[in-house]
Amino acid sequence: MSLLSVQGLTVRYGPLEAVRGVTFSLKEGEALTLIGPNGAGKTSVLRGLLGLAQAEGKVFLDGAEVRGRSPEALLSWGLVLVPEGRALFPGLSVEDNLLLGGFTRFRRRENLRPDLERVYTLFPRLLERRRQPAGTLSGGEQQMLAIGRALMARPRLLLLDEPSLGLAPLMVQEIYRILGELKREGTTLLLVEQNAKMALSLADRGLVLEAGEVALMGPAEALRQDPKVVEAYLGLSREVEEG
Amino acid sequence: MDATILSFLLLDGLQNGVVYGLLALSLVLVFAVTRVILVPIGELLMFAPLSLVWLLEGKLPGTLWLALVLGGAWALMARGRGALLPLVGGVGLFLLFLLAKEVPPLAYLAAVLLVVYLGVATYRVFFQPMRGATVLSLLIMAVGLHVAYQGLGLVFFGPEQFRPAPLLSGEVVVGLSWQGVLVLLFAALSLMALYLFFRFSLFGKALLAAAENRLGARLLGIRPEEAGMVAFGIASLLAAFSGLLLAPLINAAYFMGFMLGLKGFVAAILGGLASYPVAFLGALLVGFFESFTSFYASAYKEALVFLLLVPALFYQSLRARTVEE
Amino acid sequence: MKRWLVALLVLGLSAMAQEALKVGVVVSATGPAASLGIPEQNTFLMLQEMLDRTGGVAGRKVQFVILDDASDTTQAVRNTRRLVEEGVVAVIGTTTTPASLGMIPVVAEAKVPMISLAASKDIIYPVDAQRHWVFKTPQTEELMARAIVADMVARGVKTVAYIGFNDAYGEGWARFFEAEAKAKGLQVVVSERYARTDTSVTGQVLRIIARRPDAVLVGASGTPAVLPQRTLKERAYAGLIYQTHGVANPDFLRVGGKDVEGTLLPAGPILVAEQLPSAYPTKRVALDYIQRYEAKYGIGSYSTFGAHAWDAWLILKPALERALKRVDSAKDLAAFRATLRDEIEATRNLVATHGVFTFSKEDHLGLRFEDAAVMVRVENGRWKLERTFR
Amino acid sequence: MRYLWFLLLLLPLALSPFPYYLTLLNFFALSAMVVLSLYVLTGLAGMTSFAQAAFMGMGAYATALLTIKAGLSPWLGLGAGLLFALLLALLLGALTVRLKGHFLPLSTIAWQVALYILAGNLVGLTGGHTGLTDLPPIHFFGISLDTGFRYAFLTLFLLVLLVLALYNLRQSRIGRALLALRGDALAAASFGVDPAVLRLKAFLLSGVIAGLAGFLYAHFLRFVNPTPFSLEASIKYLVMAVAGGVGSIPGVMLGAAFFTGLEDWLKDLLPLLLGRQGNYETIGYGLILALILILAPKGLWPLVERYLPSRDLGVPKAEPLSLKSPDGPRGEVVLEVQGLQKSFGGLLAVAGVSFDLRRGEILALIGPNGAGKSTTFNLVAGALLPDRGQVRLFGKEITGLPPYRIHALGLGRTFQHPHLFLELTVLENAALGTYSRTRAGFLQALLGLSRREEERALATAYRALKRVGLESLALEKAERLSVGQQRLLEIARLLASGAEVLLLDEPAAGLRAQEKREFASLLRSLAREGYTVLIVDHDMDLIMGLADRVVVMNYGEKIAEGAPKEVQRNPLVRAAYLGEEEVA
Repeated sequence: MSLLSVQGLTVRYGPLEAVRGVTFSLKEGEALTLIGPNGAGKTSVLRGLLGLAQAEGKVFLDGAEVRGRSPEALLSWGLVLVPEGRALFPGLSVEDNLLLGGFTRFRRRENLRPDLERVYTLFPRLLERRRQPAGTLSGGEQQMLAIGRALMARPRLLLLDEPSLGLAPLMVQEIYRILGELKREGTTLLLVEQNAKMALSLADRGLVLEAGEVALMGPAEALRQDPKVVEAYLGLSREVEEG
Repeated sequence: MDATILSFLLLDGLQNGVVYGLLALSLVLVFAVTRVILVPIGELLMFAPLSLVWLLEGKLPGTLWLALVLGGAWALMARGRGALLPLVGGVGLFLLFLLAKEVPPLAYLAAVLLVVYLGVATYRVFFQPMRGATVLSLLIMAVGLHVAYQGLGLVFFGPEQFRPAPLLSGEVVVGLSWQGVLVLLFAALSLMALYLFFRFSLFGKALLAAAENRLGARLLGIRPEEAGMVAFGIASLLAAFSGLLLAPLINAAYFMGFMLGLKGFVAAILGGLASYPVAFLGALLVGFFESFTSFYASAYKEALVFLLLVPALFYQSLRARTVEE
Repeated sequence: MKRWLVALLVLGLSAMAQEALKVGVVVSATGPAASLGIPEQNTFLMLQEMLDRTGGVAGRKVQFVILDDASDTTQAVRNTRRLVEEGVVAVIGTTTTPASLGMIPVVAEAKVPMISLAASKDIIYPVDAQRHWVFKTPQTEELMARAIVADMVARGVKTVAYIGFNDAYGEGWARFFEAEAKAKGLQVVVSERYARTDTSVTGQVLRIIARRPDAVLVGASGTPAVLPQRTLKERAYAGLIYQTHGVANPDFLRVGGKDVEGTLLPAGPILVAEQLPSAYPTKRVALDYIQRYEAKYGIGSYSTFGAHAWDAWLILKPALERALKRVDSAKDLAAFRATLRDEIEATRNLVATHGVFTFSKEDHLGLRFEDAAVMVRVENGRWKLERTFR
Repeated sequence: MRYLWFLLLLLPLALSPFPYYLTLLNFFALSAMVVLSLYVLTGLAGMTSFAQAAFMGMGAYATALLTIKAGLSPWLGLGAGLLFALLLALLLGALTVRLKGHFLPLSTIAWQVALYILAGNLVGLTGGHTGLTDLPPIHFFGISLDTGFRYAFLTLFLLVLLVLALYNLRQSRIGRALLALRGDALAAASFGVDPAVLRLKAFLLSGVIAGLAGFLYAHFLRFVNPTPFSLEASIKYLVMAVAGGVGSIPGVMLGAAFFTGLEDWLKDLLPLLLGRQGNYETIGYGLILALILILAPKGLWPLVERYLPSRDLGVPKAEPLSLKSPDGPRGEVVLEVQGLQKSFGGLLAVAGVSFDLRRGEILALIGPNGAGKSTTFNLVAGALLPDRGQVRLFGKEITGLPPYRIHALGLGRTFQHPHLFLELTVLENAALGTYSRTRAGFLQALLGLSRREEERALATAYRALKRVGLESLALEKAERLSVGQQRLLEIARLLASGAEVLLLDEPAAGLRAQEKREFASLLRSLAREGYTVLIVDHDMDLIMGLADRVVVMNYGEKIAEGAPKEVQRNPLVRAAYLGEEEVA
């Protein structure tokens, strides 16, 4: 049984359809990546999934249909999003940001210390800066913090929206190294990326989105070799017709 | 002016300033979390001592019925398990009021809880359904509530002032009563409590987080409506205590709240509606400024106090970064 | 559409109550002047009950149409026009000076007599084409200031400070008191303002104390008048403290407590009706009012403001009776209103709670200083008659 | 249609048996004028003021002083009143319209309170809190307007004129520019609107309208004192406007009518319901306001409007404005960018980028996310100030000029996310482009003198819509367009503006394959006509088939420049895009 199954997801902004009838599913421990150029509707898929945008279609978690989607409700199931732009709390310290990641668990009186230590082991840089306000971190560190914060909620399924956006190449590699580590530890990942090569190197399967629709879906390795993917990004072969 | 007058004016400014400060902190907190400029905070502040006076005279104040009606509306809107809090709270409040007639310690407690319950119910009934509205609409709503609550205040408590007995009577030195000391102490204590709450409690941090980045907070399971309720709760709690402590010094009446709230608001704006320490310092500044202008030009005092805003607004507007695409 | 319906409703109601004489009342039952307006409103409610019981005036029912102006000029004007349209024979009100001033052009235009319940002399002076229609019952600030200054002079006061509301009330008192004081050789050393909603007047009081005046006059009404006085006490001010008749209600004593002991104030004689010498002309009428008011609203509940309203009715009632004999109000309302005005102006030696009213073409206040003002002192939490001016 | 407002003038006749309702009618008209001033300020210009009553006060006191103290005619008082309100607005506006966000409304609170206290305390001048009595009635051709009946004709007549003038304003270039400014100052500025100046003018107009209401108020009551000009009064007008629907003229009028009637209605009703007299109006008033805000957050009017037939404006038929079509030798350098540099905080977003743009070419600026393309773009368009470097347009230095100045020189831009005004029609959106090619000012717009020019502007916009193939949607609201159509509309707006150099920021994002092809062919044909295009995009598919030359950026630097084919083979470019191992 798949952990997450999305059927016919359509996302609207007013009269605009940003996503049309997207269907996919995700097994436990698997990593799936959603790739595609800007404006293809990748982020909208996540927003629709979490109930942050007006959406139609069915979403199943552990085989049970989710009704009344809201980020808060999905969070308690273990669906955690690292949003584009990271949505950190810039005025709060790094450690406070992390602790707030475990806010719902804290309310259930769970101890957050072990998780905090785990995040610090994964991201030693955050440990160095734990007293600093999050707003003073560099882009890469902020991305680490955003991922670390999400981990504090003990996600069963971690959604990441463009984790490499605006980062230096070394930092991107570092982030992906850590995502790889999480994957090995068994976290299920749904990764939205523009950086196709990078994303496909990590994911088991990939899904190419074009203008709000699924253009291609398949194992990551196959997509990596697929000339169409390269083409979608670099336009190497196709010529635009004169008209 | 000689040193004695100077010291009296400073003391006076301090005492007024800390109260504006507490209101300013409440306003900043509520604004940061919910984008509501809580105009009726002055009415909440006045409801506490007036309800107390009624209780001490063995009467049930009209504010109780107001709170219960709003609580009922809240329960209806929340439905399901969410209705438990307003229902249990309402019943508890009612029982407490029955017990607290002419029993001073209970009456103080009842007055505080009443105002807190009323504050939270106000948020749930009036502001929460408007989430997503513009700041202007929320402000107009707050103004409407101020008008309605002030009208209700007149119906419940009549047009005159009331002066509950001070908790501590007498003067420490000339110019400073023990009750005034109590106000200062309470202000210091609440500042400390707020500091500790925001510095060390994860709930406090969650509130700050909700104010800094709503989306980020939602994604972590910090519900905006809960954050709003807590913010309103804290604001009403501060208002209730300030009202109870202040009433023996200033004489409470239904019409007294608006100006207090407005001055707190001036202070909150001096702090850019964002910074707690600056807002509090701004409040002290307003207090001192008011004290000195009432000495030098009492007729133009309010005008001068409000014009204090203009340079502050300019400074903040210049500092605010141009909004990019 | 709705307006039409309301209008029709109003017309319908007035048709049904064809018999009743309508008297319009505007009071400030809410807003800053509510502490004055509410006893006035209570008085009219009480009067309505009495009239319903006794059958009205000269066999005609009387209906008071009471509207609240929230102490706001615009609202007062709207109310007045509304009352005029509802066919009232006269308008009584309103509580505050600016709102009363605003009502004058309206009643003059509609040619309806009006009896104001507000303080200022401007309302009835000079009696020009518009004020032709306007009378008032409360003592003017000028009259009361005369009482205060006379008392001050008698007590050997040389220098005096003033602190009053930053509104029409405080302003009117500043104007007339300062003029009267100067005329009688007193020196007004400082004149301060504060707001009803102020929580502290320390700055103003420090400034007053620094000038060491022999006496301080607080130009404020209701319980907010307590604050300056208490602050003066706290700062150990030893001179005399005067208040105005605006504080003459029980709440002032309740909130003021010990702090207002020894306060001197001018007031209508009704405030100390029981203590008046039995020869005092208004004593009986005043006691009658107090007894009725307390019977309805509780012992100790009466204030002098409600008595202004009562006086207005005392003036209006005989005028109505006389006018009814001359003109049929149902046939010609305009003529009746004009006649009623003439009859009000014809009032002579009418003993009321605050004094004896004698109107004339030039005088629409009609009070004589000697009857209308007494000096009162607060003693043991009660009003104590200090002196009369007879 | 709009002349139906003159029917309001029948109301005094209908209500003449009920003087009280004439009074209400007068008060309605006065309130309506003040809320119309808020319509200009809030509804059109997007500013909020808590000081409208203070402007009223200016009008009222000016005429009171002139007529009482100097014995002059009320008509001189009117002039003085408007002048004083204008001066006050000029002073406050100059000091405050540049304030951002909620700072502006907050500062108006300060002014309002201060002016109220001033009016109350300058006893010698204003009569203090007691006020000034005995204002003379207004005379009109020998008729004394001293009754509510006669006065209602004056107030309603002026009100209707005002309504018509404001309709004119709304339908003019100024109205469009104001709405654009409210929604998106940057987009407005990129079409030649100077935000600060236009806002100030709106502030002045709003102040004068409120001043007029104040003048009428004073001569209606024939008495002035500070209370009607207090903060509470200002708030009341704002409440009326917001509850009625501040975004439209009928909305604010409805608000004024509703709340003028409501209070009186509550006065009748509540005592009946509660069996007690008095005191309850304010409570009911507050609660009803709360209810409106919860149930109809945009005000009452949008609820009503749904049931009204919408009117069809028709397609403009006038002669379009004569725009000079792009000419000049092809290949001539039109835009020169040299050594542009910009950093945000510590981050160097653009590190010394230079390139030329030649007439008639399509130059693409590409690079991965975060490469600094958009920043470069905004530096060129004037939306950002460069730290270093120069930009020259047609040989003229434009570095650091504000967007509205740059636009006037012939450069137009689109936005990454289309900056359209969704509540306006497609045609109006396109017509916004003509702003800097048209001249009518506030006064002409109000008086309806700019109709001819306006028709030509609309015709120009329509022609531009035709050019991009959107003419069939011209009268639809822009919110109904798909992303692709929105992009086309932005192009149409550019064409209507007469710009020759078109800067397009990710114009293909969100388009479907077919739409992209059509879009590309449109751009190519524009280039053939002599337009010059700089395009920033991610979509290599589009760019490679479209651009004549490509400039590739990464990490704020230009890493390659040349024909598409060359660039595609560049290893640096491949590395940057596909994350292939970097070739050092």
